[in-house]
Amino acid sequence: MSKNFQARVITNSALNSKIYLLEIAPLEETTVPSPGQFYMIQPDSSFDPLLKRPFSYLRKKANRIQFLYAIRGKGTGLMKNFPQGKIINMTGPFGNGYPVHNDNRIPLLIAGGTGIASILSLYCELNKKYLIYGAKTRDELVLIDEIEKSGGEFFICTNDCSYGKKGMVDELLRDFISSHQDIISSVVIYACGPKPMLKSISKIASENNIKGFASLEENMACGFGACLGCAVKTKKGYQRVCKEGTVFPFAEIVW
Amino acid sequence: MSKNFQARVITNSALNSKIYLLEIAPLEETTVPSPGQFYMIQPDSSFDPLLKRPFSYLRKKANRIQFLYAIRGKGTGLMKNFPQGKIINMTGPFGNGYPVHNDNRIPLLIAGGTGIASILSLYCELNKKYLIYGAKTRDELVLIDEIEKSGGEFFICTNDCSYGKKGMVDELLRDFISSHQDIISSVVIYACGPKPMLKSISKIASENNIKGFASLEENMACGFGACLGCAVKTKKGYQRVCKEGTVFPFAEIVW
Amino acid sequence: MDNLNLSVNIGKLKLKNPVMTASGTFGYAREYSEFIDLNRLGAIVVKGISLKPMEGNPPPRICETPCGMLNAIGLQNVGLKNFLKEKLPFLKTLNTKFIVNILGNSISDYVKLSKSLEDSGIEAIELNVSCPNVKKGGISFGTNDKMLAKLISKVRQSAQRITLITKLSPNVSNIPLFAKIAEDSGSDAISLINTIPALAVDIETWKPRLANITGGLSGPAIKPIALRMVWEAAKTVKIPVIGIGGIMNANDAIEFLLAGATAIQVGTGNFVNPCATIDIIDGIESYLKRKSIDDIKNIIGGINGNCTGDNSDN
Amino acid sequence: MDNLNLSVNIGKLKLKNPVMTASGTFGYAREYSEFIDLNRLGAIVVKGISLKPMEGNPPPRICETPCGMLNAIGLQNVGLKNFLKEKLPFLKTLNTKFIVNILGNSISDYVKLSKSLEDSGIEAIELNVSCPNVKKGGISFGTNDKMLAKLISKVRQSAQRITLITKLSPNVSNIPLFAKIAEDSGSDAISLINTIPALAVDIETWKPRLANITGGLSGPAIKPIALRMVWEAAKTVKIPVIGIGGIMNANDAIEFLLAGATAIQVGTGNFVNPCATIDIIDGIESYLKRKSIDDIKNIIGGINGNCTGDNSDN
Ligand SMILES: Cc1cc2nc3c(=O)[nH]c(=O)nc-3n(C[C@H](O)[C@H](O)[C@H](O)COP(=O)(O)OP(=O)(O)OC[C@H]3O[C@@H](n4cnc5c(N)ncnc54)[C@H](O)[C@@H]3O)c2cc1C
Ligand SMILES: Cc1cc2nc3c(=O)[nH]c(=O)nc-3n(C[C@H](O)[C@H](O)[C@H](O)COP(=O)(O)OP(=O)(O)OC[C@H]3O[C@@H](n4cnc5c(N)ncnc54)[C@H](O)[C@@H]3O)c2cc1C
Ligand SMILES: Cc1cc2nc3c(=O)[nH]c(=O)nc-3n(C[C@H](O)[C@H](O)[C@H](O)COP(=O)(O)O)c2cc1C
Ligand SMILES: Cc1cc2nc3c(=O)[nH]c(=O)nc-3n(C[C@H](O)[C@H](O)[C@H](O)COP(=O)(O)O)c2cc1C
Ligand code: FES
Ligand code: FES
Repeated sequence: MSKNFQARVITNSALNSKIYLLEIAPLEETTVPSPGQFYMIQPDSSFDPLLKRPFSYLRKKANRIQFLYAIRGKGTGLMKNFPQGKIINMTGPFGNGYPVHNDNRIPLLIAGGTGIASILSLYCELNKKYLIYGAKTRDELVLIDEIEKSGGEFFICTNDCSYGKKGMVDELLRDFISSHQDIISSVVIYACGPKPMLKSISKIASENNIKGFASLEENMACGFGACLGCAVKTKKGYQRVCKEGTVFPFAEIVW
Repeated sequence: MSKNFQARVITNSALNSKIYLLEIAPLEETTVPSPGQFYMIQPDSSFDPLLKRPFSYLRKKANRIQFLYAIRGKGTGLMKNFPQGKIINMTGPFGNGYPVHNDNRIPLLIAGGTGIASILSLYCELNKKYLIYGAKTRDELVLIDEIEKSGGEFFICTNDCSYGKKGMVDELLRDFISSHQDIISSVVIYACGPKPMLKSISKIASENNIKGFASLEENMACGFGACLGCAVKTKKGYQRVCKEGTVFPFAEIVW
Repeated sequence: MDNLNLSVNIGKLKLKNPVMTASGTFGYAREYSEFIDLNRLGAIVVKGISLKPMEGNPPPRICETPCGMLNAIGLQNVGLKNFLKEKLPFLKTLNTKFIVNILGNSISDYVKLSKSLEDSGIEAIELNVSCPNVKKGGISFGTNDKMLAKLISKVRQSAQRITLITKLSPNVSNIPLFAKIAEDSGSDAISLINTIPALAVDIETWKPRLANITGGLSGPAIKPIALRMVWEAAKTVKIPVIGIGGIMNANDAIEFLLAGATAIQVGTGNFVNPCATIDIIDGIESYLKRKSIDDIKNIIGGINGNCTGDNSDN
Repeated sequence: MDNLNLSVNIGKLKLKNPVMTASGTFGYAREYSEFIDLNRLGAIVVKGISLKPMEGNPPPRICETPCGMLNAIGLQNVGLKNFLKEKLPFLKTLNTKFIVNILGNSISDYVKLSKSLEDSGIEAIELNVSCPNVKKGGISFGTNDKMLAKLISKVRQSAQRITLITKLSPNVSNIPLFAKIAEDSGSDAISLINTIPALAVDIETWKPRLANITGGLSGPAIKPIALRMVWEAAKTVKIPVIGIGGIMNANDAIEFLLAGATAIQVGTGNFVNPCATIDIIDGIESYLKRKSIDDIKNIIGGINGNCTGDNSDN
């Protein structure tokens, strides 16, 4: 069940010049989120900015939720000044989350940029797993330690070659497909990142007959299905990213 | 000369549950203010609240300016959270300030509520002087120590009798007039406080043939004469509180 | 002060309190059932319904502006038939009034909708007249006096028992004129304002921030405009006026009541705080208690001095 | 990129850059001389001038609203004669263009004002048409198509050399209609928008927050509405459009230019930051440099794709 609740800021610290880690403790009992779900966070109590902002949760611990956020505009610019102890307004958890299959399919997770938050929420909960993770520069890669500790096999790239392989995640995906032909028919992809990246991955997946899911983003006013603002085109007509999504099968999305 | 400048918050501390003392250091050279002048302070960098708020300066020290402010609404509600070191936007100093006479007139200063800020900016600079200061309760009286050290003779009252005499400053003014008949013809009043108080004082003064000046308040958008928003009715027509005022002779004001 | 009376009447509808939800911001109510007790609401206005389902506009459909937001949802809705089948049953389980907002592109669309709804036992409808009349070159019904009069009269004729609320467009020079037309043509109440047409531009991509180019502005930014229009309308007509526009909290709601609104609707405020309506009901109660006023009717129109509330302690 | 061209033409006026000040927010310019180098401005529009001095409205005249402010200054001004004697000499010392905003309650007021100003060698006037026509029962010139056409034609006839800017009222359903009327009646340019009539209520005192009851809403709150109207107007007319409404910084100004404005005016922004105009000029320059655009004209109307700027690196 989703809730409208207040939370206390436990920590809010910069991982690098652009990306912050926020840990909050809800002041009341809230539903435990499942991988891929998100919350709406109010950056300020004034009406400018007005709307809450959507953020995937990264990790959940006993009555604690962690987020990873990049500084973009007004809202995130204010969030980075959240002092420890501040009481903030939130709603959530929202979204359908990643569908997890209790069979022998092998999950391949793909994250671009801050998409890593959503992807890691799933990664931590899986056993056998692969991860492809890309960012523009080494500076924008985060939580590498965490990924290393998580036990899966992972591949990292940066556009400028400052860490891992040079290039984009879709190149790594092609490499992965060629080098894992033995298992590829069991692989199911979960991807989160910028739209062009998701589009390209879904194309490669379909060429190789791999099933997969993408977590989409759209401007959101409510987060819980009321405003119809977050619609995306799918083969079933417009669907709400916040309600029928955020996670859609590749095959359903009209890019 | 007035300026648009940035300043660093040096201290911002509560004197009681409602009234705060703010000390700032301009980041550039600014004009030294004269008693009764005010500054416009921006509470927040968002557009809500939008306008800067006017505050009389309380004290000036080497490249430091102090203000006294009461928490009223949105703007002052945000100001109380100014952390030390924060850079804020300001303009000023503005207003005509209190006219000070280099003759043998005897200044009687009268302050109600946060009007004490403006009045103290003058009080500190005078030699022979009297002060009448009133507030609703003891809790809302501030800087009594400071007043004691300043060397003048002073009278304090609270509406609820929790400190000093019981009653309003206008009663103290009547008492003062009866008990100082010897000097009363040399007295000139400077008053700052709520409008009903100023009106009542100006009436008493006129009945007793005492000259005086009141520092007025009006809603302000600019503070420097451009918007014509702060007009008050005077015998010379509408005048701008921020430019022709804030200080007007009692006899000029149309109450 | 124990029997505080918050109830108000809108046409034949008796509301337990004046706090309603604004069409298009409350889905079909179920979306909010996780957050609030829907039965506490004065009334629920559901997302605008057209004869046939409408798929809406391509994304992006919304964006934020200073103290407001733009939307160009494109009137996406399930259509009359699905509404009656899929949404109505849930609404009927609630112990509160609901009002069906309707829209069309011709007078006959509106007539058919209101007739069907009346026949289905719906107690009240709200006409969204900010829609283009396709037959008349796409001019909005709500900005043309003659078209508006004809539209409302025809709807009134075909659905005589239903409580008929006309939702005025803010996009006119002369609100009193349109308020009067709504009254004279047979509306039981008017509601205002709908969103104000607006634009936002992305200076990096040189594209409008909405795929539809323009959208409707809502939220606190429009509150002073809405208040002025509500005040003008309430001075002009005798039927109840429902105030809408930027209501985020109880203080905002009270401003509208004082300006002459008999009830209010909360729109964008629901997105920012899904419990906004309940907070507003509670806040109005506290305000009345603090002011020792025992009937909400005593504050309605208070700024004109034509209310009977004891306001002397201010 | 060393010779960045920011200059634009409004009628016969050649402005060094498109950044002007909005009438009523910049006094008679001297008020800002402590803060900025007035000579850097594209143009200064002074506080509206009437034939006779006007004393204005009683206080309170202004109050704040979400992301905006209301004003009911009541058109207080020194009148034509004092303007020419006391204010004009200072304006003439400046190395920038200035435009005299004028207002009246009858066509003959406007005609007399424009003729006198032309005779005094003033290069440009801006007609504030949001004033009531007292002869026609107080209907605003700016919301009545026939009255507006007549007003502008008469002014044009009596002052043929002056650059004539008509400042449109936002209080109409159909901006393109009024833009076209302004063009067809002889305006050299149009500017928009003026403030939007609005209301705010003090819920403690039950009084309107302004003594005048209603006031004009300005500031960031109205920016999306203004942008939409500027875009609609610019698509409709060939004469230059001057964008006004909630411009606080360079990004806001660029939004208006992209929507089709040839120049912009800064109003409320000057109160919040008296150096706003200069910051905007600097900000536009940086933007053009960053985008490798060497002429401001290449971004005007950019959202319609009818500009020639190299926009490919986005
Ligand atoms: C379901 C979902 C989950 C998300 N999870 C994360 C996350 O875990 N970490 C993270 O850093 N970001 C995440 N985002 C993106 C995040 O919501 C935006 O970066 C944030 O809202 C920007 O707010 P702002 O006020 O700083 O930017 P604004 O000032 O509002 O805008 C700055 C820029 O960001 C874009 N933007 C604004 N709002 C949104 C929005 N709601 N969605 C997408 N883009 C937007 C604007 O188009 C603009 O270009 C998520 C978005 C969605 C929809
Ligand atoms: C020349 C001048 C000097 C002042 N000096 C001081 C001072 O030294 N210390 C101090 O505590 N206060 C002073 N004030 C009053 C102070 O400016 C207001 O209390 C402040 O602007 C309130 O801001 P807010 O955002 O908290 O309140 P808002 O949310 O804006 O409003 C809350 C209440 O305060 C009133 N108010 C709002 N703005 C003003 C304003 N500009 N002037 C007067 N009342 C207003 C409103 O009517 C409302 O009732 C001064 C005012 C003026 C005009
Ligand atoms: C996302 C969204 C969708 C809306 N859909 C409708 C609608 O279908 N029918 C209608 O009459 N009004 C619709 N409106 C207008 C609102 O009902 C309301 O009149 C307007 O938003 C102003 O109120 P607010 O400022 O409280 O949001 C919609 C508004 C929003 C923000
Ligand atoms: C205090 C104030 C006074 C104004 N006086 C005038 C005026 O005399 N004539 C006029 O045409 N517009 C006047 N305006 C309107 C502005 O010129 C401008 O059109 C409007 O404020 C919108 O721009 P903004 O949002 O940048 O302020 C005034 C606006 C304000 C805020
Ligand atoms: S964000 Fe409102 S419906 Fe999805
Ligand atoms: S505050 Fe603008 S003129 Fe005084």
